[in-house]
Amino acid sequence: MRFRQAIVAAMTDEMKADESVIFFGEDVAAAEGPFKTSEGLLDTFGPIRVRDTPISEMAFTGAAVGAAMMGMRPVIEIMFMEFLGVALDALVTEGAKMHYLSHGEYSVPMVVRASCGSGLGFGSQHSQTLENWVAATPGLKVVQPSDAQSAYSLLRASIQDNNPVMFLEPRILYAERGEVDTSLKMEIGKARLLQEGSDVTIVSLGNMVNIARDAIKESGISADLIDLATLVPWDREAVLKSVKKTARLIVVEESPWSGGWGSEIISYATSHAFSALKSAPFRITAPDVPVPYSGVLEARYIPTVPNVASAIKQAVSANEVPQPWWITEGVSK
Amino acid sequence: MRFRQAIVAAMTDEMKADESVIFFGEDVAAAEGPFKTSEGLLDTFGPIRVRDTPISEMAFTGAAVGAAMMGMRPVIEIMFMEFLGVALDALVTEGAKMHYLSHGEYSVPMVVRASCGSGLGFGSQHSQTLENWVAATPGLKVVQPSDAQSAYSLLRASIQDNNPVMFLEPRILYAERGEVDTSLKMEIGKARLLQEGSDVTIVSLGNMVNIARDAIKESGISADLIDLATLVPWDREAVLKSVKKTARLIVVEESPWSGGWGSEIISYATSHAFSALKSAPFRITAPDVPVPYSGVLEARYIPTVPNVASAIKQAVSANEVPQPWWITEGVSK
Amino acid sequence: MSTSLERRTALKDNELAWYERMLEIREFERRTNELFAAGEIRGTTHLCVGEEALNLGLATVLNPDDVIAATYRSHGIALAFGISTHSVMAEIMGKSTGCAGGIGGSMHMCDSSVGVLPTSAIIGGGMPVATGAALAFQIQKKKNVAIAYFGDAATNIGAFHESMNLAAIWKLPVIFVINNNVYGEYTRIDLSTPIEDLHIRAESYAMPHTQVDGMDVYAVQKTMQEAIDRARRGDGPTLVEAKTYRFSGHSRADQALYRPEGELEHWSKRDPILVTEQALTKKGLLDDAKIAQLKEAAVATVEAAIVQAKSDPEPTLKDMFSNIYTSAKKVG
Amino acid sequence: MSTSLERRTALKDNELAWYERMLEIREFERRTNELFAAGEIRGTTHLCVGEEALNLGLATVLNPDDVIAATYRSHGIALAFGISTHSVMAEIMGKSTGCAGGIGGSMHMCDSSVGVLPTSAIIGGGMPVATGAALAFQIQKKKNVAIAYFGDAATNIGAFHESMNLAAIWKLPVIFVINNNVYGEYTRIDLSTPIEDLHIRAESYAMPHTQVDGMDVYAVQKTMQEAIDRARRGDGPTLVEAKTYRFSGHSRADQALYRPEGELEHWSKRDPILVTEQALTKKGLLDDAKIAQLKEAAVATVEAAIVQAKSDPEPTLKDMFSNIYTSAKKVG
Ligand SMILES: Cc1ncc(C[n+]2csc(CCOP(=O)(O)OP(=O)(O)O)c2C)c(N)n1
Ligand SMILES: Cc1ncc(C[n+]2csc(CCOP(=O)(O)OP(=O)(O)O)c2C)c(N)n1
Ligand SMILES: [Mg+2]
Ligand SMILES: [Mg+2]
Repeated sequence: MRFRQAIVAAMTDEMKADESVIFFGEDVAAAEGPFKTSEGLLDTFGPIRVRDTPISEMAFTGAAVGAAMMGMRPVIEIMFMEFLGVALDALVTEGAKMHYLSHGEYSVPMVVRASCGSGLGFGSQHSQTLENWVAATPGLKVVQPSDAQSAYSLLRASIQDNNPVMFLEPRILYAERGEVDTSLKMEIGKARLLQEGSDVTIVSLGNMVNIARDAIKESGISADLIDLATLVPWDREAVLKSVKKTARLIVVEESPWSGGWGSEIISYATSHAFSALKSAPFRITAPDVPVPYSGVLEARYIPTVPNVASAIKQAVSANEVPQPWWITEGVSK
Repeated sequence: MRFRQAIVAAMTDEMKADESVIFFGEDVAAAEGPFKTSEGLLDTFGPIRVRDTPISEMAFTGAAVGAAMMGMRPVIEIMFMEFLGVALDALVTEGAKMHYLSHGEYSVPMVVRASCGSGLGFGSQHSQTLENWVAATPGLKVVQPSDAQSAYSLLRASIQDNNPVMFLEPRILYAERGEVDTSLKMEIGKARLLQEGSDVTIVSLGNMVNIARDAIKESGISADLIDLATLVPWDREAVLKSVKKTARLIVVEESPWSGGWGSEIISYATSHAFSALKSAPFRITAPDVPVPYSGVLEARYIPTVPNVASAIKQAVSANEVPQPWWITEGVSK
Repeated sequence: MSTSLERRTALKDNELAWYERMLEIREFERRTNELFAAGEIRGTTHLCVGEEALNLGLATVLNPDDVIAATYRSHGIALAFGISTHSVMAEIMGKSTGCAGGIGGSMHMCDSSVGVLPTSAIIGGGMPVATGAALAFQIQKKKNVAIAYFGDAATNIGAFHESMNLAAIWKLPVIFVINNNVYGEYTRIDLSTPIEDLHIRAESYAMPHTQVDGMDVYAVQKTMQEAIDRARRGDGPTLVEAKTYRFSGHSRADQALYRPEGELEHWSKRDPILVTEQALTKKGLLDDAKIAQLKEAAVATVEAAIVQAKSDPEPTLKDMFSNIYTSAKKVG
Repeated sequence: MSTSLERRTALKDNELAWYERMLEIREFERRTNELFAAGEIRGTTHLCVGEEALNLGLATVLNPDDVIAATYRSHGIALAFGISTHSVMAEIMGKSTGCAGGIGGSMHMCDSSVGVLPTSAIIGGGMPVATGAALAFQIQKKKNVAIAYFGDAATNIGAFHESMNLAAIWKLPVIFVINNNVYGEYTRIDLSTPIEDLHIRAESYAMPHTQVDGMDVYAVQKTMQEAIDRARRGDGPTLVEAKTYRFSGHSRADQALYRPEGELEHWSKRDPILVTEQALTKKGLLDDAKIAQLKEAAVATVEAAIVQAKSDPEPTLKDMFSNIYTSAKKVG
């Protein structure tokens, strides 16, 4: 099934299993979601549990917090991750801290689904991944699937989790197809070792996992490919284990060169597996620019397969850290 | 003068030098600021240029963007950094992208001042540093002074900058005194090498710079102390130069263990000075918890001088990465 | 010692108990102010002197399983709703016996047994939360109501607008209560807000609205009861503007020197303690001797709470790491 | 080729030019839709079919040094305000000759020479920005006005409320214009908003407000002129609700199948092109032959723009790295 259908399936199965699961957001009910990620939900579960909201991200994100505290399990949809910029308070400063502030008396089992990422020509205000807005938030979990299977299994796990979960959906994957075994459970906080190799550990997240996979193939290098899947709390054990085996680490990410999530991985792994490292770990990222609209430019915004492949080769064969393409191609410093 | 007086002085000097500089925020005019960071400004510059706003962070942050585009140089005050959670859109998604989106036709010379940080018993919604909300934002600069001198010189530089600048003021420093040479200019993007040594590079920011300084003294270790001062764009050159000299790197930060800004420094330095490193670089951070109110707990929230000192010693004498205190003391994993 | 729930239930149909609770709040705030000045309380405090009748009016018409999302100006709400003087004082002192284990502090009161959701220190933070609690009640077919309780100046924040609209369109059992105490921090409401009667903002959402004398506990009860009935009937939200006055400064050491001359004196005549005293005296429930006796009792209660809180244990380092995340999976 | 400013000035006192511009916009949107369907435009587009009279009404009463902060539904505003068909089409096609260099796309039009601030793709994004532009005008003692232009459904976002209040309390020369085209995405406004006449929300800010037939360019001009005069006089902001209808779907390939039966037909009678045609015919400025001729001309203009835009160069990689930050220090 398609990635977006996996979302629908996970929602459907959780809503069937537990009638405290409710769902709301802009145009998610009657219109079945701007990206068709809620096809059939209104029909199946009715207008009490599946609701269209006014354009009021602050109110409906905060409403999810309140409803969760009163025993519901709300899932909400933030159409584009950027829209959380008008509602960050409700999730990060209220929702994520309620359990702590109530000394454990209330919990907040809610999921904020948001589409994210570039590649579709939506321009600079509708194309970022923005993990940094939510990453350093004790009390919040952050999940990002990379294919239909993980979308299905991780969304179910997120809805079942008793904590607030930010669930980031790479928009470019919605139409992608993949096998989905609905009996397969995945745990939040566990990385997926997608392929095993000996010479380098590649850590990635979301759609970049797919780029990394193709790049590994193109490079011909034997690599561990780790799909982090959960960014908070991320699977330190899995990454350390792999790095200690391969002695090399590369993170491939869609976030900007400055401030992206990959530094967290490199930093931790370096601190804790330093002596195991044969060469310098490094990140392959987007550049420090707003996402451009133009198709030719946007195609270069995210790390490309050839770029990642050649970086992997250089890292393994020469133990070198490649310069980002914008430096080697002389377009920026 | 006190840190907060240095803020007042910088505001005064810039408002005198350029009448397009205006200032607004909640209770900044008649009441002269909740932290007395605008003493005398209303008296000196009058109610047209110095204004109290309604409690509407979204509107007045966005209004600063619009006023800046029309030729003013607005400075606004966000009383506690957390309040940007209701206004992030205006700064990050509108303000920081306007120059790009207008293809260079408009620029946005504005400064968002916000107090930040823990240590004063303001509880979990009024005590964070939250650099992660703004750090990965191409188009925005992020500055954080560590003493009265840098508060003065960097605020002036920020107001003179033609780009939007997020200016983070460690609240706990407002009452601290320090020498201020008003003729001293500091550049955004340049780190301050506060003391020189041979055995380790300590990189820090904001109030943690002061903790790091005391800790270095207590440790008796010979260290370079780098006050980053600007987080975006940070001074990669200064850090690399120092690390290549000392061969060791420690970042001391107030942000949480997961997702804090320090990973950016460790990651970049590791990638680019790997072979120079004698031992594993590491971060000393706050734990992954919301800031607790209790005085005894809050005192342990930020890295303490003894903790940092012993970490420095362990790093230099044994080339080891110390465990965070919450692990060694057995209170958390 | 009585539980929060018992202290709440004790208010039922007991007018004298309302008066006693108001005295307790007043004395609590007086002492809190002293302790802050003496450096025995850190951080910040926001006193609710002048708002006691409103606090009691709410606590007495709501059921303990109704909920309220209030603000940092939280002591009066906490005490009126049933949390003990000791538990509130211990919280303000950051002790492990506090109602939030000393983790929250003055701005963050909480007690699920009497429906006090963690109070928010962010303007507008509680409004969507109350709206969501009401959504849960609606879906669960419970007859409960949720209260969003906030200040006059908070009516200028975006979350007010969004929450009111959402509550109206979904006909949720939530009541938005403006505690119009005339000031937002150091700024009179007329300097930040171009209208005088804040409750008319409900017109933007076709929501019923009204104004009430927040100094008169009976008036508050009557008005709130109507709104609560409407909500429980399924007829949706109401906006209630209660006119009170902030007799103290905004927070910490604020002396409120920015008050226009005569304003404080004017409002002093409507001091809710005075107003209640007069009403109860007229009803024959109070006389001067009784008043003096109850005031002494309040002093003693609060003093005892302070003594106990002071000697209570600090939270442990483990407490700092507790309640960040809850058990990973739902039960069942 | 004429500049944006020339194209703007050409509208002055030239009723026929308004009609021609409306035809141009209509044809532009028709072709944009086709090109999107054919895969020649990527991302998304939001058509403004049905809103041409409103677009022209604004462009003709504002001065070129007034400014407008509009939304992603931006083509009509851009064209009416003077940006050329070529430059708008090139932007939508992501070409370096686009009004934002191909960096912005369909949702982000901009031209400082005619006061078109970068349009925002975030609901509510432009309202505070317009408010701030008006603040600058007020401080600079300029007689300019700023327009915040947004949709009906955008009146439910927090920024609407905050901006209106701020503009009112500071008496800023800003006019909030609701383009009430009946829908927010796929949802009729009555399903998200509990009032019918959106402009009454101005009462919450003691702000003058009015409703106008957005299908009638003369009515728009008259209403806007009053608001503009008020603003230029220093008497503060106005909320104007223009009633239009979104003849197209929301965006991309939306067929708007959710419309109630008969609605489209009902509004078709008020199609702004038709309304203008009738008015001008009555005035003797148009007849059937002239109409046909002008329509053909619009087709030709747009076709020429498309042809040129298609053959225009793509932006270079250097363009991607330009205009992130501007020169570090102010001049002088
Ligand atoms: C979003 C946000 N902005 C600003 C503040 C700072 N602040 C705390 S209390 C207050 C005044 C609130 O006034 P009002 O709503 O009338 O409530 P009162 O304090 O009078 O009870 C302000 C501005 C805040 N806590 N949150
Ligand atoms: C904060 C935010 N929330 C949601 C959206 C998604 N969105 C784009 S257009 C739209 C509908 C807006 O309707 P309206 O304000 O009536 O304007 P129209 O599109 O009809 O011109 C929505 C919900 C957004 N861009 N920004
Ligand atoms: Mg108030
Ligand atoms: Mg609309």
